[in-house]
Amino acid sequence: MNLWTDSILVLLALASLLLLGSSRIAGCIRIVAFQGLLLGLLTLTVQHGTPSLRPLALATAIIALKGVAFPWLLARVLRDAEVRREVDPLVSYTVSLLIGTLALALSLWLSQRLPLPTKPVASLLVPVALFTILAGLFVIISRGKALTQVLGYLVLENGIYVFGVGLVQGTPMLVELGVLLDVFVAVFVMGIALFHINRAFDHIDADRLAVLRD
Amino acid sequence: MLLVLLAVLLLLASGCAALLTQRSFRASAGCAVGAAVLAAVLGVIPSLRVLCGAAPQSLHLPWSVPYGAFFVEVDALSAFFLVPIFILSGLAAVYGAEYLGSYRETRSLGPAWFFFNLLVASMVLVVIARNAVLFLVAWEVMALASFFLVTFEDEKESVRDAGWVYLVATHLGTAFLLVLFIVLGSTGGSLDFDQFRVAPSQTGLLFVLALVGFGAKAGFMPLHVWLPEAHPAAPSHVSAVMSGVMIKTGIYGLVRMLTFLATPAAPPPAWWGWMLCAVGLTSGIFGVVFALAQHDLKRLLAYHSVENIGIIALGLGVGVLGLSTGMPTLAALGFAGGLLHVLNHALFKGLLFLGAGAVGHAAGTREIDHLGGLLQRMPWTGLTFLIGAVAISGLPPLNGFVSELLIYLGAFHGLTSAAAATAVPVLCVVAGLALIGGLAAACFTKAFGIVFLGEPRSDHAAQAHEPGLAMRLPMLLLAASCVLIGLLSPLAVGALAPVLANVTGLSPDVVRTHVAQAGGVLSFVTAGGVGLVGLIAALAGVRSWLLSGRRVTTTLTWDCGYAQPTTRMQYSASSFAHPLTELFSVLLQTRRRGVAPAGLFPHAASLATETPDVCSERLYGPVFTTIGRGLGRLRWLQHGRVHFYVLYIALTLLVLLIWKLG
Amino acid sequence: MILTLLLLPLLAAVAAFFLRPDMPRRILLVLTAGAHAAVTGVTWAVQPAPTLGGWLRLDSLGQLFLSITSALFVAAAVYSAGYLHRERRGAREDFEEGLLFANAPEPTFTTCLLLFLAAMTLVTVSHRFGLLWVAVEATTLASAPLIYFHRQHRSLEATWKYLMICSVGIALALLGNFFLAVAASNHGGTPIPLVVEELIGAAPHLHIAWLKAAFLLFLVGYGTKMGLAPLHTWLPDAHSEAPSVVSALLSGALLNCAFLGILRLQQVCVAAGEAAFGQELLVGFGLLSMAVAAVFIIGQADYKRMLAYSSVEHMGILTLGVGLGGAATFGAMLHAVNHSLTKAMLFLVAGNILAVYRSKSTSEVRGVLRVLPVSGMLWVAGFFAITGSPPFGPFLSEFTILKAALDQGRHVVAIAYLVFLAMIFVGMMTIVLRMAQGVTQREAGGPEPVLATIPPAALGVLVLLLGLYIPAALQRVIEEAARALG
Amino acid sequence: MEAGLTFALPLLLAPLMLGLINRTKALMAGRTGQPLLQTYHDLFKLLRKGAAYSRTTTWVFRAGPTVGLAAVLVASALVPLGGVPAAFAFPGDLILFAYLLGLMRFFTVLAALDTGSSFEGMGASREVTFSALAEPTLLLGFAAIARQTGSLSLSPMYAGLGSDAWRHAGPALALLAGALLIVFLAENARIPIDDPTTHLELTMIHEVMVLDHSGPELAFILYSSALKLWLLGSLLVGIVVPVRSGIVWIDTLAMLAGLFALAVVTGIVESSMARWRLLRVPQLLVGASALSALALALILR
Repeated sequence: MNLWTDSILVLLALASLLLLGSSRIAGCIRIVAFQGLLLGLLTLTVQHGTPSLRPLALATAIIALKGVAFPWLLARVLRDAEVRREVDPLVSYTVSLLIGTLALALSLWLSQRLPLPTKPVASLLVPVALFTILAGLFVIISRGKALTQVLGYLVLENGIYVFGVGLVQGTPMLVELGVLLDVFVAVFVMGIALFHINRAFDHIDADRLAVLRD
Repeated sequence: MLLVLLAVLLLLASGCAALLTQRSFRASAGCAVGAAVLAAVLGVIPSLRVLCGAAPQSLHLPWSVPYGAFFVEVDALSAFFLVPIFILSGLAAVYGAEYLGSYRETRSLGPAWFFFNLLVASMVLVVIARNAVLFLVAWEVMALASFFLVTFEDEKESVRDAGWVYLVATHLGTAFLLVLFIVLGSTGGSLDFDQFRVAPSQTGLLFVLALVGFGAKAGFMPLHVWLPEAHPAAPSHVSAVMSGVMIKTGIYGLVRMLTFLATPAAPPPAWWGWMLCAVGLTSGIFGVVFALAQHDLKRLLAYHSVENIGIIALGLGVGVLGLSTGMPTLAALGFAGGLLHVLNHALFKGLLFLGAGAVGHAAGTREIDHLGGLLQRMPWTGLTFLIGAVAISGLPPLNGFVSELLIYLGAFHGLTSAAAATAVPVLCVVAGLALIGGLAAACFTKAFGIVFLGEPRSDHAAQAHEPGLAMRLPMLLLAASCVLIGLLSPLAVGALAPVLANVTGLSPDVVRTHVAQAGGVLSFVTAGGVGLVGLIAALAGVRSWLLSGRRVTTTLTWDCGYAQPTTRMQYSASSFAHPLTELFSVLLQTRRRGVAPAGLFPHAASLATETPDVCSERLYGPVFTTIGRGLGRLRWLQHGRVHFYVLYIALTLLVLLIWKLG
Repeated sequence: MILTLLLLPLLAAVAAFFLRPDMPRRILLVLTAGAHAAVTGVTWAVQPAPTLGGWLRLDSLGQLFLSITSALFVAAAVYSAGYLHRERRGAREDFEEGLLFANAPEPTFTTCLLLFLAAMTLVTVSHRFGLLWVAVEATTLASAPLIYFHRQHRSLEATWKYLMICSVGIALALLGNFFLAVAASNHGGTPIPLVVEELIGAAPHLHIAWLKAAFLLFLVGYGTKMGLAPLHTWLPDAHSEAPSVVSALLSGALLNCAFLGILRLQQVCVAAGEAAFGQELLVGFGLLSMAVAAVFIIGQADYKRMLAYSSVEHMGILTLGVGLGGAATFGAMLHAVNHSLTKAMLFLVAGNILAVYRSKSTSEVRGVLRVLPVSGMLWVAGFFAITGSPPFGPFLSEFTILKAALDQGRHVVAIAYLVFLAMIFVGMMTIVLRMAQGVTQREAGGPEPVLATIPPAALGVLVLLLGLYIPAALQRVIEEAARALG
Repeated sequence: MEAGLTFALPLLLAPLMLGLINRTKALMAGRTGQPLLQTYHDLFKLLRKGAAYSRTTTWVFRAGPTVGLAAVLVASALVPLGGVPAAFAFPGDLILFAYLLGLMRFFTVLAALDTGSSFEGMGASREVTFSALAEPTLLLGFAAIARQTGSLSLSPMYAGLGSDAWRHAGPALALLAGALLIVFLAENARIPIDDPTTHLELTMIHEVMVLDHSGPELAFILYSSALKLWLLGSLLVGIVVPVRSGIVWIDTLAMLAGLFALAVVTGIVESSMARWRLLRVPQLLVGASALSALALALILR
């Protein structure tokens, strides 16, 4: 199992890096969907001991939400608002990649600073999780379109998930489902907001929403 | 004790009643004024009993707020401040009943009465409170109530600005008091006054805190900036109360703190005395010099409040010097003079503000240069204003002279029998008092002479008329009390004995002996005063006997051959004060605007001068603008771009993680 | 009883969504609020039993915040009944951009309002950290549509920022939860359940490094929601653009709930002997928030934004108080009560002013005391209360905090605290008094609507009473809460 | 007995000093000049006359001279004649004295303003200016003497200014005498501060204030200014003439001689120098207070 886990983690990290580097929003959505898929698989692979029903259900739920529902929702918004690619991002893609690598280094350092009390399923787990989180934050910060920011938020969530799924055993079902539900509603509401923004402003450029200041 | 509390309750209740009945002018004014007068009667009785030697009474009830307790006490010091508070506010209320009548058409006066009674009640509480929280609450309520009274005519821009300055000043002052009381209470563990324990290392800091915090209310230079703004803005009966007794609560606080900080056991360091003398000199001289340069009668009076607060501070300074050098005579005389001046200033400054209000009420303007000849039109107001003017100039035989004499005596005593180190400050006190006295006389000859004498300088002034009885009676009573205290000064000083024992911490019989000595001196003064009055009467008799049956003609003023003297040719207030304002022009920074007469046959020429307060112009104004500009530079932080907002979050997180875990 | 508290607003929300006619819905809203408050009142008499295996319980800390929320919601419900009645149907002109806009459908508004209440109640009663997180996120989602009640550009922008920033923050808090779980994983043994009491009980076994990390994430995550500088950026936009009644709830109730999230973990830290770690951070954030608030209040051009920044300031005061610990914690808890009541009152009054003057610009509003006597009076009184002048409640709490700071010998902190308070006083005074006093062209427009003046007036009376007398029961609860925080 | 003497002498002899001054000036100018007793004659003439009042004026105008005379009369009961004690002596009487003169000035000025005439207003304005500057000098001088003699009452203070005081603090006393001389000239409206002889020039101070007074009131004013001259003079001479024999008539005679000498000196000063520009008068007065401050410094040392 451990090999699987590691490879999935590596793929996750690569996906995040790819996201930093890609300009086509549709591509970004696909990457995030792919990450959701990987996340679902991860929930299965990290389970040691007898495969029970619970992780299976959770995995399906995750894949259904992060792998299918969200991308579909965002794709619809994308279709309504005729934007194809992220024109002039605040940080150019090469620099983004550079910062991405820096973030990777930082997350490695942080994971050194935080020795796990118990041996983790995979040594890569903490750094990848942190890196994905940082990548998500960076996307939110550096991309102009509101849609891309939602994607960033999703990546951030994914990173946190990697962490949770990998390290936290025995979280009660109720809490996990509540968390999932919240994330779902959050993205849903954001989608609606995006829809309204698109209708009201005829654009979804977050950096042009700057009337309210001081 | 209970009577005083009853008075407070009565004031509060009547205030609310006035608010509820504000539909009818009569009803609200009626219950407010009635309650104020009744409360005055109720409150003065126990205060006088304490002053006459009755034991101080106190009341300690639990109060469910943090560190709070309803702990009140009427001791000699409190009683001494209670008397003027009750008397002056009672009289001012009567005066206000008629004075506010002119606004009855334009607005409802319920709030005015509510806040007036609230102000009086809070002043009483401030003076009797013995718990820091209670004191601070009363102190701030006092500030707020007076603020709303100051902004009574808030439709005027100037009034709003005055209110702004006043509120800022008093609030910043209170900040110092918060620290002061907390530090006082930290050692003893309780904020009750009788639990205060002062660590010797802290006394200096505490003294400075008290000087600043209470000085802001009392109007010490350079914390006085709110005074010349707020007093003219407020209705006159309010200005009388504010200037007469409210700013004295600052003095009360300072003296009360001295009872904790300076005892014969632990005498205060000499620099406290030096500091008080320095503050007194600055306030006194600056105050009177700025008063000289004013055109607005009430503004002039406000600056005189600064001056008189300075005189009081001089007295306290001499007293503190006496304590620090262990010279009881010096201490007794200094404190006696300062405290007696508190009472006197309450009387004559209240009187003068009421008079100024009557003038503004009758002539429709407070511009001194537009007035004149009012004595013929308002004889009673004129007479009382003259008495007040003589009293505030510290001239015998009225009460102002008595308190200044005591301070002089203390200073001279220190001068004759102290080491040179002590002699220097008291020497400055002597010189300063002399200069202040001379300038004050100059200023009030100007005020009275230009406003009430000569010919009217405007139609308003020509149509002025005597106010009704409700406004005249308080002025007459105050004038009478000025004369009485002047002539019966030994009694007044005798009543000070318990207060002095309370303040200086000297043993009562030591104090009594010194008070007796002072009383001896004052009996001579009284004799002189009586002799003076008698002589005046006799000479007046002689004069009329000489003139009886002789030819007494009335003509024009001798006009040096001009064909048509007009009232515009009279000497104006500005020109009267000009030589002195020229002398102090460095200080005053007077602005001149106008057209000088030019050519062989000059036509229209004009001159307008204004003397803004140098502190607010040169000190506070720049400071505030700089702070404002500096802060404005930081506003880009909230620029409206959501990316950067998230960036803030990320950076905060990273910084914390790296800082705390790195 | 706790379940009643939760289900009452939930069911009412469902009902309100399907209830078509307006009048019954508004009555339902008010009734629900009343019932909720009544049940909350009962909890003061009888301690409700923990449910769901100790996940839901009402300790004194929760009870304090629950009571604040419930009280505010009553005022808000009554106010909004009148408010929704006055709001014009259909498209109308936006007074700043002149564009046409309509309101969100009223059922949605009422439903979200009730869901908001349910979520906040859940925050106050849940002792399971995961559940707490779910509840806090739920408050965000329930309140977002409320902010977008007026469907015009600025409110949409505000909503977007609110969603984006708070979601990011809350996500970090979730990470914090996971960190906490790691800290509680108990060295291979059976992990300690993430319930406040359990963690406090097993505090010595916690993994300190991860606990600290978890605290940092909680601080940043819930701090974003709470509006601590520099994470406060969403707050002025949301508060200024939301309907005033919503702003009142956001500022008075929601921020406290977010604070509760931090406090819960602080309880655990205290038990684990790491109180100092959190406290110094809290002091730092408190002072920083006050400073930032001072910067933006002075010369603020929009009076609702001014109130929002003042909320930032007071959240700073709360954190400062808790950070100082000891008597200051008592002051902070008391201040939470005072601030909520006062700020809600101010926002409601601001709504009345906005309704008449149709402008949020401080330079265009003059003479409120003449045009709206009652609201004007409340406006000025509320200003004096919020800036900590006696005889109003906030004075006592701020005084307590100052005294604690000085008694602990934290002179720098005390001086900074006083300086910021003074700056904010001057800044707010300049704005509020200019608005209240003076003369204006518009003449007094008849008596003010009762439903618009009664709630703020009631709150104002409460604040005044709290400044003159603190009931024994409240004193007890606050003391217990303070003791729980060390 | 001697108390009565110190009180009675000024009442009788004060007008004589004015006569002396005028006579001296006349002689210096080579004229015969008016008789020594001219002032008495003027007084009686005025007392017998009627009065003319301006319509503008009020009772303040009529009260002015009366109050002024009363004040200066009371003041004259406080001033010792060198070693000979005054009628009344108590600690602090020096302050009462100074403030009684202040009271007199206050009402003179008000009376002047009551006429509404710009001349009198101008005079009043100058009067208050200069006196406000002269007052500190006077009190500082008193302070110096008090410090020197360790007493707070004029009579013992001057009794203590014997020849040995000169031996100890000669320079200080000399400075003091200089300061008091300036005060003397200023307060009594003499050259170089003021010119008592003419009434009409706008440069006048004291004399222009009484333009509108007539009859008995003018007599009051004349008499009280004479008394004032005597009193301030005796304060000055009391320092300069250190005769403290303890025998009343010797001391008295010495003082009288001193006073008349002072009158002569004043006359000589007036006829030998011109009135200073008004702008320089304040400098002179401030200089005077500097002198007395210096004297104090010497004594304190």
